[in-house]
Amino acid sequence: MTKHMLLAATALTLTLGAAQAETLRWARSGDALTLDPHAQNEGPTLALMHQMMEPLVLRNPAGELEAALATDWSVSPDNPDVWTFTLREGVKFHDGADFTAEDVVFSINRALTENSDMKGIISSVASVEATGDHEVQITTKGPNPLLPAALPNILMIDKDWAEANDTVDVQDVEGGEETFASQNVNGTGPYQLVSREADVKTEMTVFDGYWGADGFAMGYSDIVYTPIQNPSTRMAALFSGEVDFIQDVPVQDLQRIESDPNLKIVSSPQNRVIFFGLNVGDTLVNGEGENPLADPAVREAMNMAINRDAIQQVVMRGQSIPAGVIMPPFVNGWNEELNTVPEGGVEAAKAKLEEAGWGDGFTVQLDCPNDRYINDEAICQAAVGMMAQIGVTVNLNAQPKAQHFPLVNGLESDFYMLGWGVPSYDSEYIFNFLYHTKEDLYGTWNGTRYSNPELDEMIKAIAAEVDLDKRDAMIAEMWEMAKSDTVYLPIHHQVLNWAMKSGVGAAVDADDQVKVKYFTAE
Amino acid sequence: MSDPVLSVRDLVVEIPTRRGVLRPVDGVSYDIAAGEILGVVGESGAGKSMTGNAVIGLLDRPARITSGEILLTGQPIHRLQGEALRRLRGRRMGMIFQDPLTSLNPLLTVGDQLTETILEHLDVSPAEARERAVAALDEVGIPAARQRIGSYPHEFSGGMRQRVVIALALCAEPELVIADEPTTALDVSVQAQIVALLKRLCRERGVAVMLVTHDMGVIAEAADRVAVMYAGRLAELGPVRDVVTAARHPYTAGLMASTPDASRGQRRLRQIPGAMPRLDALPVGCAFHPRCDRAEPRCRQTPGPTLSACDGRAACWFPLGQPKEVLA
Amino acid sequence: MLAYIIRRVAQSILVLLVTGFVAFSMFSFVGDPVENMLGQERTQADVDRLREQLGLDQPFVVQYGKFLQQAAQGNFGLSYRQGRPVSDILAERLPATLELAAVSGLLALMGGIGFGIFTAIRRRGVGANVIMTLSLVGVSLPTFLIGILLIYVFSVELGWLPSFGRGDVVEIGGWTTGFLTASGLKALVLPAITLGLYQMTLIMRLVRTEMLEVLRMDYIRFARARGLRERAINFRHALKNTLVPVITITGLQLGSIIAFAIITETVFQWPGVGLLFINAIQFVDIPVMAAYLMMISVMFVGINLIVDLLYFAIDPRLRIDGKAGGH
Amino acid sequence: MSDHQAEIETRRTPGRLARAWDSDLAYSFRHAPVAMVSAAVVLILVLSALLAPWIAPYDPFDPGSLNLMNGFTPPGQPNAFTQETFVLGTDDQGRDVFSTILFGMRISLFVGFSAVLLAMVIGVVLGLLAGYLGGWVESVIMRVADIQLTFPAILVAMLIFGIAKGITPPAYRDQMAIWVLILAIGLSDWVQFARVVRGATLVEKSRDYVQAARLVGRRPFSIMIRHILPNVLNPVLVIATISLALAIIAEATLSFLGVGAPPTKPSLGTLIRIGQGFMFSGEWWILLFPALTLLALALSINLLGDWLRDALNPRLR
Repeated sequence: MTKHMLLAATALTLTLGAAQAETLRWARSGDALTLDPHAQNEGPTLALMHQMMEPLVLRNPAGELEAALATDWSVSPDNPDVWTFTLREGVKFHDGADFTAEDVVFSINRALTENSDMKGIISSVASVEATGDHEVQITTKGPNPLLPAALPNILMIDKDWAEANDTVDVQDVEGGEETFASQNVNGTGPYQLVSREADVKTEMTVFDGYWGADGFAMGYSDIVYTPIQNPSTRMAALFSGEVDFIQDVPVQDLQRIESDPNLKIVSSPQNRVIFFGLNVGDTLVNGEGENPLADPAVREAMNMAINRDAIQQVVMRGQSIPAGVIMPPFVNGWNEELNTVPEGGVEAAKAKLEEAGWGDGFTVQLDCPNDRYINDEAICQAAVGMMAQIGVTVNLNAQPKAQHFPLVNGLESDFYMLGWGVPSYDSEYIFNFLYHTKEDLYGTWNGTRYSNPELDEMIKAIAAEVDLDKRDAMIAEMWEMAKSDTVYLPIHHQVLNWAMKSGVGAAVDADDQVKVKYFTAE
Repeated sequence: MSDPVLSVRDLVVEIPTRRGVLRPVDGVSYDIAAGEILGVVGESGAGKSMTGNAVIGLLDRPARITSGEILLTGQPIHRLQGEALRRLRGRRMGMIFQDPLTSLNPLLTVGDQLTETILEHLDVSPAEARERAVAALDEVGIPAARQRIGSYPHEFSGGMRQRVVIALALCAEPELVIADEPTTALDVSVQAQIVALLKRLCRERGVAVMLVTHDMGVIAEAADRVAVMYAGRLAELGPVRDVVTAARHPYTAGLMASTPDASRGQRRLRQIPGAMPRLDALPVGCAFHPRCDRAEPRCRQTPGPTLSACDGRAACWFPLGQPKEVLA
Repeated sequence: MLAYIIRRVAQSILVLLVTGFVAFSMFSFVGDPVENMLGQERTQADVDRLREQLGLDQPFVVQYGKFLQQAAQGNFGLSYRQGRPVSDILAERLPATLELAAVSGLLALMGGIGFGIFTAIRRRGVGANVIMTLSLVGVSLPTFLIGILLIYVFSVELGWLPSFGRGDVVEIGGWTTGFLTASGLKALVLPAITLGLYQMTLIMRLVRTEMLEVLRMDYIRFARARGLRERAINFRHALKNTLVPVITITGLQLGSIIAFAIITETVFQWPGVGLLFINAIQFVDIPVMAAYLMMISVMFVGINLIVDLLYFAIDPRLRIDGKAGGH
Repeated sequence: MSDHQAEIETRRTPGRLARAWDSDLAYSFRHAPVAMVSAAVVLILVLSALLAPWIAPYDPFDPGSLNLMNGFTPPGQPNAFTQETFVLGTDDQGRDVFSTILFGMRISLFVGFSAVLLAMVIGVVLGLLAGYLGGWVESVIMRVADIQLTFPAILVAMLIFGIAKGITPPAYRDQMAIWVLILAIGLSDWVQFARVVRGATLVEKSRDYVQAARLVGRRPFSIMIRHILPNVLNPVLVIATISLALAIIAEATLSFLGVGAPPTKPSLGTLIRIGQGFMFSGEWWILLFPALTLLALALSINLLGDWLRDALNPRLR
């Protein structure tokens, strides 16, 4: 009987027309951690929130900045520290309240509070003020030509709603109280929350008052979002037709999806580069005696030993782009020349090692996550083999990310895997976190002990450089410097694959951020 | 005279094993009349319990009856199986086991066990079955039977439990009761009471009783006739008084001499030398000859005679109290 | 009897404290929760501040003490991962696990006892031997593989049953149940089989062994000699005596069912406490891990106690002596 | 004793080997085709695991010998790039599946045997102590056994794994994993052994000769052990066999939860965990062959255990 009803319902939908009453059943490996847009700077959380909330400036699937809640923005001609944003008019929150400058001021300040996880992205913001009902001014600590690029993940919430529901503060871990905003949503986004069971299911339906109802594809009227952790189960759900669209597709299953006439794959290079970091300090963490990795020639030899093409073809099944630099391709500062991979292979690498006085090889431990990047463990395993071929014995220590990252950050690893995405699409972000000497605010992800005062100075200089041409030149010079020191061994750029029923029209987004409003349904 | 209650004719029980076929019961014949107690005596492994089990059809795999017949009031029952055999058990043949501690289901009250047996075999209402159960307990001498009917087996003493077992065996009024070592597991003081009880019930109800035991004292006390078994065969069969006072088979004589009660006299107790041979290593000739001080060459070469071939009393080529040449 | 229960409860509390202590000493090794709680752009100051807020800078003995103090008041803290009270999360997730455990436990018990009796009674039959051998296949492959194989066959290839989740659930007074909807019942099938198969094999073997032992008992021979029907002998006499050890082990196995649910729930994305626990481990969500282990311990200790009490109910011999059951 | 008897006696004392072959157990074995097939399978598998370094065409544990380009070669077909052929194909790292299975089985069996041995030693010792000493020692041991029994093995194993991993220096973790697995599985499995041994000890303790030894002031412990150990040999053997199969499966299950043997030195369980990722992708051999090997191994051991249980139980013969 159910089946008949279902058929009848489908027939009804078809007669009513395409855009109506289509449900997108969407699955990926993990659930959003919270519904509070400022509590967690984490992929799945932001991906879910982007259906229901919006930033001032959005990054569209093509990777370009697009006007969202702000229609226009510009830096003041007099003062490079002051930006003016003109807000979209006639925008409503899901509860019917109007979106105004007050809400922007409130949201950005909320995102800057100590308990907010987003404050790092907009740490350059000094203050925000409303200069009209639909205009705000943001003042930065020194000139920041890239401010708009920092805003796509800063989502706007309603000030009155937050105050009325006592949820002005972003979660309070110490106090042990659950916040209203972590369970409820009042945004301006295209979809509004219907129901949510954390880790189980989140249902959303189209928001009638959405300002962009006519401007976007809006192929789906409803979304059912389900996390499915086990990759085989997730694939089974797609193959059996229980879901329409999945993220986190295992690379080995792409072929079967492509050969299935009802399914398809949409892919794009991802904003994430995978690489190994090396301890360039004087002593090894795990091992005795002189640190061979302190010698740039040894690092160069190891770099040559990595057969990126083999990793790409076998481990990644073609779903990666071999990398010669730890920078995703669309980031400002990128050029094809930087991305060249050292030639020579095993023989040259061996010779180089011999030359450096390490011809008999040495032993080092490779720390690797096994639940973070695409095939992370398999890549590390392959690297163990490649290093063995030049006489370097590598002990693999693969473990969950929760145990891996503390090693990296605590300078407790000699050889580790790391992946890096650049939300700002600018090289500065990479230098700040990965190349600067490890300090309180800079080099926080630099687990290599690499310290180059000259580079450090330039890093601070580009932050304030308003002349973009001059800045780009400086960035190019910095990359030359960084690359010649071979602190990191780049592996590849990840390629994103989304799998879906052939009727789903989705453009894949380099940040792996789904925005269903751009989806078409057939 | 009408048919005896139980009539066993040339019964052979065999157990096929990898060392060949064993015969724990080999050509046994005897009758038991109503109201009569036949004692079956012998060392362990002589085949006495196996005979009892064969009669009631409870031989354990792979033992089986291969020839001979068993007649219950003239009807052959040795070929019966399954349902037909089950109907006979309890209803026409009862059995009493050695150990009252283990023969009662510990998780059911004695009343439950009695009534289920009565209801199984007699066409009575549950209420009446219960009355009969009380009566059965009363009859075997359980004091305050009506109160104790709801008790569990562990709440009775050993002797009382054996009384319950007897009540269970008799509650559906069978014609034949096989009592397999009913007193062996009991204290000496209780043994006599149980024997007396069996004897009384046998007389009162006219039940035929096959009393299997290794205790000559019990035989002397209770049985009317006695069958002595050795290595699967009947060695001697006759009225208790005759066998006890004037054994014809050397084995019986040895058995008497080694039993304090039966010997009565002041003579020293004597032992029979050696042990009963294992069934898989029976000697050629008479099975008893290695232990027999009267053994002649013939005994070593020719298997012992069957009872019927002799005088129906002792299966021996050279019975005691007979001239040696009688059967020669 | 009362004294016995009191003694057992006291012992149980001790067990809980020890379990908690062991668990806490483990937490410092599963990783650093702070890494997961802060985004890529965090500074060292953020890390230190959060560690201090969470009390992670203190020795684990102190953390444990604090946990106990709060737990005694029914407060298990906030989940690091979801920012919600742990007690709420557990309450939300427990019905899924309990329903799954109940169905698979029932399946294991009924199948195990049924097949166990069958294989014991027809010990030498072909059917019994086939069942015995086939049942071993179920314990000769790891559970996760069986689950995935079932999904492959019944969801992907045949499309009969769902591959993940609980289907539609109905909420009744804070308890969500999948028993009342067709999709909820369908969703139960594969996980319940996966989870119950292993236990069913164990119970079946146990019942068979015990039953064979019991069938050799004198009282069974005696029951036979009294001409009782096979059915009465097998079920009324033998089975009841078989049940005593079976109940003990089965009761204890209930604990295993809930523990093995961790794997089944992961494979089938079953939204129960097992999946929650796995997520908590990955995220180093200490409050959730601690509360889960505590809850499981309470459950196991409770089951242990109930099993002991069941002894008294089944075996009249124990009622008289009033001694501690069955040990 | 007559001549005959003597003759019988002499006839019945053949050599030790002949006696073993002639024993009831061997007889039962020769008449149980399932047991014979299982024993043959177990023997072949154990032997090939033991001889892996000599039988296996490749050494999958030597990372330097691997060529990643050999990855995903189907069984019996030449690799598209390297033209090399492998009987059972290769896995995602270009390892020969056949060799990896042999070496993996070595690890699975090593973990299984050692864990059971550990459980057996702990169980027998604690069982003896509990039965012999009685009193509070017995209460404590049996109480701990109860707790252990309620606490599911996989949780115990995860706890131990977590702690052991934490206190092991990272450099040794690679090798430690296997020892930790043994410890974890062994510690969760001793209770059955302890119960059986305790039971036998209690029976033996009440025997007259032990009481007598006590009366004359001798320490009956060593006498007892000599009597107890032969008595519990049969049940302990049965439990050990079944436990061996369970331990091997437990190792596989734990590897799914990420606490198994490391991927560079995989056990059968780790191979299956890795292989299940290729369930839908067409590289069926990466999952199928290790899974079949594990199934054959565990099933045969289980069947042997089943047969042993019935054959060694005198009351069931």
